[in-house]
Amino acid sequence: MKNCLGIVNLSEIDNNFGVLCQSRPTSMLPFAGRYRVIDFILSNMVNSGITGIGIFTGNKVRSVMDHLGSGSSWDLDRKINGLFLFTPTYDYTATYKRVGDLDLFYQNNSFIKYAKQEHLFLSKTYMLANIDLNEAYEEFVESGADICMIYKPVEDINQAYIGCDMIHLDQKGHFESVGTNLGKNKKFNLSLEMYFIKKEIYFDILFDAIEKGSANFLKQALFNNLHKYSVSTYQFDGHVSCINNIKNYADANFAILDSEVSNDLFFKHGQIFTKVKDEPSTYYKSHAKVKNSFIANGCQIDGYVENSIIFRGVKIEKGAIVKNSIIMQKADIQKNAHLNHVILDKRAKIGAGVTLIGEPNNPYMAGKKASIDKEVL
Amino acid sequence: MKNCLGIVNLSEIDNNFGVLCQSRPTSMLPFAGRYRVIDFILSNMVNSGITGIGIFTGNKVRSVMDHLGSGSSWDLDRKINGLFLFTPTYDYTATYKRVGDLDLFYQNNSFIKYAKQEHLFLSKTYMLANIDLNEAYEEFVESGADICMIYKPVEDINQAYIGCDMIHLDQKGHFESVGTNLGKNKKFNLSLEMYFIKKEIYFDILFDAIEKGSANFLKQALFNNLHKYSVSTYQFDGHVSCINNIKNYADANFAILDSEVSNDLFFKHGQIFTKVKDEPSTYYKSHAKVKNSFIANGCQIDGYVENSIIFRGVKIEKGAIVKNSIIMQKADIQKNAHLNHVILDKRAKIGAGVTLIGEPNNPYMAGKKASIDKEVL
Amino acid sequence: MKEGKMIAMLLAGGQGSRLKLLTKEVAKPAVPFGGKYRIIDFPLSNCSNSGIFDVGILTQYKPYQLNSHIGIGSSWDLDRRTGGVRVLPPYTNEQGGRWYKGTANAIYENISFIDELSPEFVLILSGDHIYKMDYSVMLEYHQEKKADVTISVVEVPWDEASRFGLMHVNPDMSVIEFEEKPKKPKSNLASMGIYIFDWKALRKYLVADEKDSNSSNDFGHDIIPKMMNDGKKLFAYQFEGYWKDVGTIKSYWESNMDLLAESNTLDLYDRDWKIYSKNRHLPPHYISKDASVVNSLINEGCRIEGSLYNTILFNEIRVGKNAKIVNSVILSGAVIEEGAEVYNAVVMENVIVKSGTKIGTKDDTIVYLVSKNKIIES
Amino acid sequence: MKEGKMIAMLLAGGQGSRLKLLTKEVAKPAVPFGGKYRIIDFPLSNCSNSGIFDVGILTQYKPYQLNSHIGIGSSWDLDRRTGGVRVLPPYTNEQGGRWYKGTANAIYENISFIDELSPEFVLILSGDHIYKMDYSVMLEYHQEKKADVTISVVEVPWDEASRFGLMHVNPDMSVIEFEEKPKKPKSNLASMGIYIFDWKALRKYLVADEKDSNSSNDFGHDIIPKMMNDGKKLFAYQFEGYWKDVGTIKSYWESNMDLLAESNTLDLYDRDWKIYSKNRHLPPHYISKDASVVNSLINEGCRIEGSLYNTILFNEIRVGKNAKIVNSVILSGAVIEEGAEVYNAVVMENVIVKSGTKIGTKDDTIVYLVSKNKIIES
Repeated sequence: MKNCLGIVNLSEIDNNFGVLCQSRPTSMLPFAGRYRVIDFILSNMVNSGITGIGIFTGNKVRSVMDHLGSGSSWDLDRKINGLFLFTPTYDYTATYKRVGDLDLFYQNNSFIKYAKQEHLFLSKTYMLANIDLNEAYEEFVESGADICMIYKPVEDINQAYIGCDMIHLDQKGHFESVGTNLGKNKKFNLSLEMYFIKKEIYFDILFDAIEKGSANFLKQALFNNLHKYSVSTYQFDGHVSCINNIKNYADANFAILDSEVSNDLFFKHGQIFTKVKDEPSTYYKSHAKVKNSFIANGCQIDGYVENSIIFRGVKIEKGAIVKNSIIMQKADIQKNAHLNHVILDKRAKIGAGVTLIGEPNNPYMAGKKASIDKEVL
Repeated sequence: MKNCLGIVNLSEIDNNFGVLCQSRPTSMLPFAGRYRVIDFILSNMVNSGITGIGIFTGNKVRSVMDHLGSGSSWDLDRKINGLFLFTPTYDYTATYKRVGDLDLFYQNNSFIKYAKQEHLFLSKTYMLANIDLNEAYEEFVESGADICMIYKPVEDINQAYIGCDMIHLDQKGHFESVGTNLGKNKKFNLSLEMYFIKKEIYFDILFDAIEKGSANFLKQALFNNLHKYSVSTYQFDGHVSCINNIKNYADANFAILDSEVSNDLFFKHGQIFTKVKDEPSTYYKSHAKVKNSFIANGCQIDGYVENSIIFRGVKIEKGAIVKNSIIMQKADIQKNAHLNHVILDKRAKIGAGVTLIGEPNNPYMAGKKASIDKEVL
Repeated sequence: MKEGKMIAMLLAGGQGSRLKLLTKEVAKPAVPFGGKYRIIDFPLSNCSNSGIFDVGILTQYKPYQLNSHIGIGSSWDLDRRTGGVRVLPPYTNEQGGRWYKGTANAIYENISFIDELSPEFVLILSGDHIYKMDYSVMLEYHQEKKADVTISVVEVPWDEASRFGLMHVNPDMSVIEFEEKPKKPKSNLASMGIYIFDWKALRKYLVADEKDSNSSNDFGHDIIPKMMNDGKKLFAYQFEGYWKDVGTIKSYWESNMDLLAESNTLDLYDRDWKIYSKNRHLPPHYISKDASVVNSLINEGCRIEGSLYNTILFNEIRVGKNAKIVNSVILSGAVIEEGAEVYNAVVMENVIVKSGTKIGTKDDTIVYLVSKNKIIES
Repeated sequence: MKEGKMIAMLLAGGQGSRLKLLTKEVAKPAVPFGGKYRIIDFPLSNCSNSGIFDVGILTQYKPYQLNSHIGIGSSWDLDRRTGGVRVLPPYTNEQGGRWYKGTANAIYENISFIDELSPEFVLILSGDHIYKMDYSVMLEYHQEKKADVTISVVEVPWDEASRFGLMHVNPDMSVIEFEEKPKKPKSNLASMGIYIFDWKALRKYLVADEKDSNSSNDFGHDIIPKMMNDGKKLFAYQFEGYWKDVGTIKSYWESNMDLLAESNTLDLYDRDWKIYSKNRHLPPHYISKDASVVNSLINEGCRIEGSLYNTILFNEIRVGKNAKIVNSVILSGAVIEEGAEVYNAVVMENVIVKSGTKIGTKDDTIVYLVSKNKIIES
């Protein structure tokens, strides 16, 4: 896939996540004990042989830079191609407020223009999957289409995909149109917001939208123009989790307790890479009792854990009970604390004997470095 | 010097440089054919054994990130210590405008607090020198002082240091006070704006200034409090160029045509490291004629060059004349063009036959990617 | 005090044949340890944590896995542009190839490597021991004592002392005598095989030693005694803390078990002195509703449905339902099938312990080394 | 077409004794070239530019400078966490040490290295030639032809053909016959010593070749003829562009001079196919008011006060006033003192050509190799 340049857009809606997205974008949400949401699409690209990747960071730059660094965890610290971060350029003389991401794409035009690759792969990060992009790319190239959209046929019983894009195919299976899922149909084709596009078509669409002032967002510009081009589709059938609100985020985490899901997500088309932390193995002490849980390295566990996702470096002391919860990096749960349906952000500290009880559809959440010493029921 | 943490502050005045600082801070100004101004203080630190360095980038983040990357050119891409970039945090809810850099230092407090080092080295970048910081540091540690200020005794015949800090010593050579040079005295002690300071004293000063609201800039806070602490000084005697306006910037470049200055700056206390570019050797073609010039790699020269500084990858075609000029990276000077007292920024293109003449004290300047096809006299 | 530059030379060429099958395919320093590491991770992490970034690793025996483990040194932050970690195997010149003859000869053959880095001090390390040590403190001691050589020593029980090279010292820690495995020990301070030399002095001795055809070209046997004879200043530096030579299967198993003891002093969770290792990109491990895990260490990528007690699991291990593992060390990729039982064992990489198999018993004092084809008792 | 994974194995163990003093201290691939490079930079940069990021470098003869040049491979963007550049020297196993016996044996001894990377194709390169080539195009050709082996060939003048290994081919480029340095050449297509093999097939031949005690374990002598005999599909891939074997002092000097010729086809300034090398941190060079520099290449850190014509200077060279250098190659750190004259010479590293010395004359046809102690004419 050396003829394909990857472009990841991190400017996603992040006001559905309460304290969790206070200083991080959706793409940097911790996931499955040791990952961030962005790791999946990055690893998919790297595993498929895309080695030139541009990332439009959005405004929460610090969090993105901390995680991605020079890209070495994904083997993207390269002289030729590699990882490029596009931070917003702050223009102090601007007298108008910018809306949307189109302007940013235009400003960083030259990166795409001067790249040698003739095709682009555009993606967001919140559709989490382990996908063989190489196969999709080959189909796209062979089809000769201008644009290829990746979708998955879903049956959305829990209405988890409300507001997502849905793709309509005609009877022959050819692309017909794309719209927004309002929940009327249970079965439909979910767009993964991953597109292959020919570079010249990308520029056509971008310039046209800016000159006409017809769109603020790249996706909007793309959809407005689909009728002009030949559009193909690629059907993906593996596991997809859509991280667009707290409920879906929690469900996506708990889903990996199912071994089929975890095999699919972590191994199906290659490994998922993330920033390396150098944690030792997890130490289960003499009072540890752990059931149906996913536990990362570097933990020291002496309490009871059930149906939970425990991130790296967490301490759970003797007598503590943790159920149905997501406990992020380096949280510290002291003696006899009791947590049920809780999401704790990094380095949260729960004092001895404290009880925190959330609801299945509305987990109790504590922010980064929160220190809770009194009971909350 | 593993007990000393380096802190470089890039928020310097950059409105004295015309087009050259449109999208870069002073610290990123190209210098001497292949360097940036910041390379000198970074290399000084690395050569002296400082391996933990925090950089407060100021607002022109992109330019800083492009040059520094992961820090690998300075061998600062490390797990333990290494390079840390502090970009401004944009707070969209802020209802007041921040003035000064003190707030930023306060926000990034924890970096310094949790570092293991007990001493700090604070520096700006615009005082360009090759200095043995290790020697200065040892004197500081042995003296037991709280703060050490580095200075150079200068004779300022050309009034190049107007507005710079000057340090007054008493008859015994001890620190007395620091003030601003208005040009009254030709001979004085120029402060290099490099300080060693004990970490606890740094915090005393920072917190005190914020609580009292007595300063907006860290330097201001420092100077306000000097009387409370024991202050030592370290005398530096090597070459110093002060890059605080266009005239000084041009002079600093031309100064290296003197072999004593170039030996001092490039070799005296270790090499100067910069971002690697992989340019081939410079090719002098059959009509090349070059006199008293500093020429970087990757150039192709077939014209006449005199008293000039030529950066990497510049092309000078047959019949072209370049005198008393600074020609930055990948500029393209076409046939029979004639340049005298000119500063060309990166990738500028001067068309065939074009004549550009500046004055010794007021060079003609062309910005990044400028393309000049008509004569300007 | 002015800091002098010190580089480390790590002797990693030994086979360690007493570890039997564990070193059939790899050199001893590459043997897995502690659920996640290889033995060499300890001296390498010590170097990195001590601020030593130039490390020459002298390899000879089956270096392939070792090389692939070390890679470019990025795991230990030793992937530096100049210096950094450098693997130094034997090489040929016009006179043909020469293998390393002994520890001192291995250093001698790489004099040009050391000269290029122009250090003031050279730290000699071996890749055989489990310990955490700040070599920069030892260097300060070396400089304070104005020693020509400083040898790190550790107190061992008197009844085991005769297994070690022992240092007989004055109250100021200057060395009176060095005895290799004496029958009647005069001291219980054992040499840890860690030396700091002034490079200039060592260089002379290495060159002289190479010319001496009677020499076995070994630090302990030749270089140190010669320096003693010449009246050079030798000091012992007493190390306090966990130190273990994992020379045999039994001591290998014991030192793994030490990590699970209440009295364990080798803190792997100390964030100020991390032990680094090559990172695999594996998901967290999964503990099923039927599992029981007590007093055990588990690494990434495992899937546990059985019960573990006092056991160390490396990565990607599967433990089936009703399987039982006690007092054991299970290396990467092994599978302990449903209902199998394993006591007091070291199970090697990718071994499958079939359903119904029982290795050892609850009250065993023997340690079992379980490979694909056979079980060795020690 | 589905891209198959290809790794490169670069044979860099040769001494290159015809280069005389130039290879006294370094292996041939480490010999400096073109003002800034070493010979090995060309195949390594080709790999990097062709998108091949797994490169095993087989070393044997005096690898020290080569190792230090390659480092962790960062200059060529080959410092990857897995794969990347890996130096593969000979090693020992239980049976003792074994040096590489021939080109094929060198690959044989590293089968486990290759297996771990599990490539579909293996590209065999040598570190002796100056050229720029996109190996990914050759791989496409190899796949299109469904070949078992593809051998890269270049057209050479008929009168020189008998110095090379020649490929006699059909119109479809399938190989009819391979002749090593024939007296009466049937073809002028010379093998460049660059092969693409299907790894599975090559692996079998390497194992069989190792068992054959009559074999010289060489690709050209043994593996290729055996595959021909077995009726495997061998194709020649014709390379167009600059290619030079720098086997002797004279051809070494000539290929350097080629860079200064008007007709030069080896474009070092092509930004889409950069030749990478180890970067030194040196300031730009300085040309004084008394100097004259025409048709020459100058690298960083030089200080020129004399006159240069048709000359290549490496880094950190000083040329004094009124010194004159014509048709020469001056290696790093040399000093040409005031008034000295140098014609048609290769001046080695750090040599000082004293004031008043005159080497060669204006109309010389001889090339002089100037070392610290003597001058060799060729």
